[in-house]
Amino acid sequence: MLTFIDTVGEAVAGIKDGSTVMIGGFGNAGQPFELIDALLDSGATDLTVVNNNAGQGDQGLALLIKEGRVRKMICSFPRQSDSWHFDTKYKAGEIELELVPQGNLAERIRAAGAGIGGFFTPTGYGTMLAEGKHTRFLDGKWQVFETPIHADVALIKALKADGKGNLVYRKTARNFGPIMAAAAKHTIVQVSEIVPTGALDPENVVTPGIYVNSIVKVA
Amino acid sequence: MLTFIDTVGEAVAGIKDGSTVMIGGFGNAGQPFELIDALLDSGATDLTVVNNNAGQGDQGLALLIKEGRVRKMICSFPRQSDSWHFDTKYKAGEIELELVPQGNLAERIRAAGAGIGGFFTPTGYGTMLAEGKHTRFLDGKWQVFETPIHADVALIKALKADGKGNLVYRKTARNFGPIMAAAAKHTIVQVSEIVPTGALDPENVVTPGIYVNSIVKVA
Amino acid sequence: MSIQTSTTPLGRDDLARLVARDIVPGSFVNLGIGQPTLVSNYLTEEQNITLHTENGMLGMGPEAKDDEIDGDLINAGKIPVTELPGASYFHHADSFAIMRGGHLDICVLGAFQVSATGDLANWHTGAPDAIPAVGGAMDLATGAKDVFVMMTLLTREGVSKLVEHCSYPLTGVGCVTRVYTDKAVFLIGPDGVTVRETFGCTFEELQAMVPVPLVPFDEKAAGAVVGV
Amino acid sequence: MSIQTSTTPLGRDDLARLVARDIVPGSFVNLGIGQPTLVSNYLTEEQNITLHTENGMLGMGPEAKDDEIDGDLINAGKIPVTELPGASYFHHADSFAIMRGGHLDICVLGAFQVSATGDLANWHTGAPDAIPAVGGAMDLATGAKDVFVMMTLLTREGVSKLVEHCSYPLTGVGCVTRVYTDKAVFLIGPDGVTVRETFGCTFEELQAMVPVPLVPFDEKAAGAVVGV
Repeated sequence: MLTFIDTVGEAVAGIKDGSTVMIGGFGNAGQPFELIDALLDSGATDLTVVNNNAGQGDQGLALLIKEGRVRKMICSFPRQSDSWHFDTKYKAGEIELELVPQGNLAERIRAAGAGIGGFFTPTGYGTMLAEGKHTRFLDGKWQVFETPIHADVALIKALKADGKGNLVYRKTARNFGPIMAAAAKHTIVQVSEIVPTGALDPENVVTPGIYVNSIVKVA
Repeated sequence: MLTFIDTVGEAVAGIKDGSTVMIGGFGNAGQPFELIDALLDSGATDLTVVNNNAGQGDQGLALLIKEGRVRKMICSFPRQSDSWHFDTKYKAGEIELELVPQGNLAERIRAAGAGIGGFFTPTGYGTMLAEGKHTRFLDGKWQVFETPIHADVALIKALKADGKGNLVYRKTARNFGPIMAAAAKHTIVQVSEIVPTGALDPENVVTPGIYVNSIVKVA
Repeated sequence: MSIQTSTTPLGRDDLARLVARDIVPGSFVNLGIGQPTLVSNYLTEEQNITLHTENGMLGMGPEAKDDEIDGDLINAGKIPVTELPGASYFHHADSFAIMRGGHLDICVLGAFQVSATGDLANWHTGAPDAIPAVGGAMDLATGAKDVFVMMTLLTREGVSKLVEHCSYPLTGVGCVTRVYTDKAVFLIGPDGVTVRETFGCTFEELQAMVPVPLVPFDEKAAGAVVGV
Repeated sequence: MSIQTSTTPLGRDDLARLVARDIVPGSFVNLGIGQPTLVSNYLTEEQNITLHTENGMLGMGPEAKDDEIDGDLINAGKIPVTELPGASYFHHADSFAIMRGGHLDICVLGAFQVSATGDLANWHTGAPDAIPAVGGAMDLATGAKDVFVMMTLLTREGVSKLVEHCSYPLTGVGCVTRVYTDKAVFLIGPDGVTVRETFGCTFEELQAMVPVPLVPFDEKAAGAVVGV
């Protein structure tokens, strides 16, 4: 059921301690800063967060990590020049890390949304990231078995939503938004603009409204 | 390497006997009739054809089947009120049928394009279409192992192409086009219009030109 | 309180109206080919139901008439349809991801048989000379959150289509949650088959027609009933 | 004919120019973060190369300058870039499907080590206190049709990075087809490591630096060489 919500605080109010939360964005592009700030304010803790990175600088996901709200990160690229909050927590043993090749991260999220129980991929075969995983020789290559990543909640950023919850994005800020929207039980979207139903060309809708639960406009 | 070709005859000239050919379309919507007619004229035979259906009436894929060019159909819904050419061949034992649930057909084609060696899906579990297949209990459900469907050639229909081979489609004629374009070694597209590079909005491209090899404009 | 809510069996249109009424507002729904398509005639604007067609569209409108007909805009039954405001188009893998990923609230399907545990048989008669054709039936059966079946309760020969075990080839295992028939509405849950209401027969008359133990709705604790 | 084509080792820019020259016109290419990014400076318009960035774009243009900078338009290194005519955007799963499905003609990557059989190590030093970060390296290594590595041949300590077996954690097994270094270009194929050309050293001098048996290009039957 789709709801339009006035404030980011109300939008994230239902996120429980211990939830798995997918957060869109690749670096800062597409990162839903206002929703993350609201999640920080909500006090929710013991979270498992799925994001490509583990926060940059002193904003967004980095602050959530700094404040100790994140029990575990599932990501592909935590270490960056400005990932100091993650680095500190990780070295102190205060945050768990599941490191996933970026394509496996994307495909595992897609699998969750598409009802795929698991799949084989050549990525990672023969590396330490495939250690202990089931392997099989398929299509002429050794492949590794990977499982879907489901989430309780997805927080994503889009450019526009219409009255049915259909979304369009902007340039490379699209990144994880569409697949996370499909993989989470409850998808919360911050948009720059809400347009009347019928204003988006049906050929150009990227995320159909069926994947969207809550929409909040952010100035 | 992308080529713009003047006639459908030249476009299909390289298709060899014994090829696996994906043909876009769901019913008549999106079916590349002109390319299929050219394939018929080319004389290529002993083909394995992947399409949702097995031809309607006395046109397109139905004629290819009638003329005995199709050794095997991989499809989800061969039997229709006007699938008389397939029906005759099938009852005479002159065509092989691999019947695949429609969602498995789509997902197996997608897997081929995406480099997935196989996947588990609940669809078909406990039915005769999963007999003899590997099963596993995943995500709380029994699931069936399915493998990718690769092709030598895809024949698809789009609305417009630009100079880079980027494609957009029209309404429900989109259907199998994008996933077949990615799953075949060589993708041949018939379009209604060729527009200058830059005329398609990058946000709205459905099939990026990387998946397209030959484009022919059909009046 | 009697669970007999009609003095006569329901016709196809009355049954479609009943199914339509039972669909929760705001739902995303796929209506199968044939009898289930009738349901769309009785959905109200206030219900704000979004129809999915597996060939690649959400927001499907009514059947196209006259100059609305467009060969590029068809439903899963290959019938020309229309597009409503707020519609969207997507390719086949994305369309089936909607179904298989459990995002549809309800699909309504026809059936040859439904078993007491919700097994569905609706794609193949099993006749040795039949040409099999499955389409999206198995994906819908296993993917939607709720699978409603619409069928006549009895075959032309008077045999119940609600059975202990299906004799026709299965479409899906344990997937059906409700069965709407001309003679009764059945709820299928972990505790067995509950009869929500009967049409033109009493509960006892219904039980005599059906080779599956039935429980009338009003004898059950409401909390134990699935799908109401 | 000597395979020494330069009297001095190549600088980073000369090496980038060489890689750019070797890319077949019309190719779809992904340039890794760091040194490989330099290659884009030497691609010509006539080559008609389409650049892919794994965060969701084909048709990436040069780095954005001044008022071109747009936070929503970045490359995999999170650097603002521009969009060329004929570009397209897609989500992350579709973007990695391009890589993993074998649709990229070439990716160019940096490396810590490459083995004689084309194993690549470029994501992790293996140091026990290092924070691991893999990004798209493994997907690129296993997905592209050809994987070109750009690196200095020797470490600062003078140890060859072309090795019999990688001591660093692997990124991919048997995936590298060519290695471009300041001292030589190596072709890796089923028959071993062929030296296509050397820079500032003879074949014999090169062999003395590298603990892997090398074959000079002109001694091989052209048909047996992979990747030329």
